[in-house]
Amino acid sequence: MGARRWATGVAIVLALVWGGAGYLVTRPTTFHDYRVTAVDAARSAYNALATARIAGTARLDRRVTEPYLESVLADSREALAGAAKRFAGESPPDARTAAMRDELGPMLVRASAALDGLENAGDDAALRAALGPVAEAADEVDGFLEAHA
Amino acid sequence: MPLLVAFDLLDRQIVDSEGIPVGKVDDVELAVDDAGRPRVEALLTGQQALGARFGGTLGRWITSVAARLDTDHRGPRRIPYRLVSEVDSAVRLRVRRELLAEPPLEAWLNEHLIGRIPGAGDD
Amino acid sequence: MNPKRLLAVTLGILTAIGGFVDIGDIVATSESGARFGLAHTWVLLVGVVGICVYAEMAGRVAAVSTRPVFDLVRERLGPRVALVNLAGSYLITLATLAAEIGGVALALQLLSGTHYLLWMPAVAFTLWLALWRVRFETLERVFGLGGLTLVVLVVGVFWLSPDMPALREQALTFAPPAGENWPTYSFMAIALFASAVTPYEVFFFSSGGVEERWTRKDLLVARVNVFVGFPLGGLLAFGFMATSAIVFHPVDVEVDTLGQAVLPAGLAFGQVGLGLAILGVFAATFGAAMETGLSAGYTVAQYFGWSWGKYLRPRRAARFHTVVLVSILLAVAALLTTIDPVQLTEYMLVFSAVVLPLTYVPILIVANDRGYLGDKVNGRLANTLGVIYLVVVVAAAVAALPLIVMTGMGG
Amino acid sequence: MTDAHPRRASDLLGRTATGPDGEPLGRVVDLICEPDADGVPVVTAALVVRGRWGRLLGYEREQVDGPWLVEALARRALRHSQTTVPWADLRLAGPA
Repeated sequence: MGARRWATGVAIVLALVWGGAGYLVTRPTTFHDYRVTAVDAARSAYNALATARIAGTARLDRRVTEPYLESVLADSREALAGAAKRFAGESPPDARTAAMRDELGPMLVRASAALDGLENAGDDAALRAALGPVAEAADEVDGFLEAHA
Repeated sequence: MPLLVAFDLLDRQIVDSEGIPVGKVDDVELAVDDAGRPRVEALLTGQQALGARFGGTLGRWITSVAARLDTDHRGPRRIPYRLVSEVDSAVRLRVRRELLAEPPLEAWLNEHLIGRIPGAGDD
Repeated sequence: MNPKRLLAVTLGILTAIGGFVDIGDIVATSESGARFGLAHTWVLLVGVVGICVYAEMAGRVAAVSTRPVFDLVRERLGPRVALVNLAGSYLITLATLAAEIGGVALALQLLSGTHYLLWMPAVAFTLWLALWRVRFETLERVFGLGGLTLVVLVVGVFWLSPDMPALREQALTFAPPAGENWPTYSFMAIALFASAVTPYEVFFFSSGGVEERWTRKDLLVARVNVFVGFPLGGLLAFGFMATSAIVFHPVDVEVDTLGQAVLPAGLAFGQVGLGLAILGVFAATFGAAMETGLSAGYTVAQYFGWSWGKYLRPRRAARFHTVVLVSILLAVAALLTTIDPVQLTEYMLVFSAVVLPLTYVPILIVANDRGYLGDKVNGRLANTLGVIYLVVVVAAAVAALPLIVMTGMGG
Repeated sequence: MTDAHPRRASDLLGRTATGPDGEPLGRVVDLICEPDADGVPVVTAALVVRGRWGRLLGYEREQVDGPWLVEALARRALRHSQTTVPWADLRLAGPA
């Protein structure tokens, strides 16, 4: 008898958890959800860009090595790509969030291009030139964070 | 000072005369003396004895895995109590562990895995 | 003490490295510095004192009675409860081992530019070979002392010309800075504390004492190991926290990679400093990998009473060496799923809730048992601190669970 | 003694001890031995404890004291319900 009662209890809990999880997964995105996703993506992008900028500048001063810079830039690229993917996976539920998407989406594209430039820079002159767009992209995303976080 | 079977013996480490681990006291074998009182006959060690103490599904599983390696069906390893020289923070034996039966798992691993890797016998 | 005795403190240093500057801690402490400035400094201090209290007891028991910690766990708690502890400790240790193998490979990637997954098989094999062939004292000295090069980050604090009054103020703050929330601050505090007092440290330290054949005469050596090793470990961790607080906190950049964590060394001392820091990370993570790999073997062997230890030929401790080998293989298998190993160690916090009390209670009880320690039982100070930390550990462990849910692992 | 030939200590430990009239006294948690003429330990009595928590943690011995809090908790759980039953008087109920 005890065992049966236990089994029933466990089954009910499992059903509730399952149902709750199902609801959370399928319920429509709200303004709040979208804002959280967007701010998270922007923060990841900012971290990646700012780190790349510090490391790139340090490379110009010969404070870090080439393999080190490559590794850090690879990390930054991965973080940025992950953020962009999460952001693109959520669709805006209303006009306010649509505006948010139109603001941040292009920023992430520019950020990606700026990191590309840094990764492809062959010499110091190119590196110095590539740092400009990275700094701009970082400031731009920072501005987005100021406005929405 | 009296000896407590569960506290002083069970789950205590058995070491040989050189201080090298031989096994845990996984159970204690008792024999009834002339006056009808049980006395400590031997220490049982190894996963067969441990599994039997656990009981339940887990215990049966531990025992059956251990028994599969025990191809001669000798049962748990048995260390006669007369080999014990002292019981303190460990149960100390008078003899070196080479004089006791080799644990089946150790023997199997030495034959099939560890003993085959170069350097296994080096200091 | 003669020079040989001086080298004998490397066991304490190596043990402390596994608790304070293993790969998970390097990233977590740097992240804390970047997000909260020096506002978690007190956690490091509380952690250092806590692990000192219990490692001292474990070392004393090991020296006087030659019984390592997991031996006592089974003896005092019985086979069933000890098995729960064994399962939890093994999972924590294995996850950390996987993370460390990944961490060594990451350090090699920073040095060479070759992707870390390519380094991993070589790292795992070298680790196994070291644990199979090399003498315990040699391993301990090479990697314990090698890890000390991380001191470059501590020195770097002064080279980065920081705003000292601001740092001092942060260090004396016991709250999250503006813009951060309490749950995340508390979660990270608990994570840092739990990893400072992580159970494999006492398993490794006490077993290491037995490996080194400590006797009653070595009580002083055991104590010096504890009181030099763990504060040094805490200091190295502080180096990561402080340099990240100086470099990343002012510009609001979060730290979540090893590359970021060592960047301040480059900014302070250039390529040489960066190289030293990466070398230190390499030695520390490799040392922590040895610590966790051996601990996995120690705990399982001591639970079952098997012969164990590097002082025996592998043939005479075949079961112990098999557990070490299998653990390394399991760790590599876990890494090959491309799971984030550092993230994995954070999830292990859940198991600490069970494992920490089940490890520290038996140590505390046996340290009061004259049957084991004779006149070397705990004094009033060790007992008072021991009980206080037991309460802290349990409280932290209980608080960890809701915080994990609230913050999504410190997010 | 209902079980004349216990083979292993685990056959006795954990079983319920009863008084002369069959009333339960508690669970057997340890066996007390004295050495015989040859120095072999012979079981002279059983340690019986009421309640669920049967692990003694060592506090039943004289050699452990402190820390105060842990000891107080352990003793609270055990001591006041701990009895020693001489082997000759020990009656066990239930299956092994």
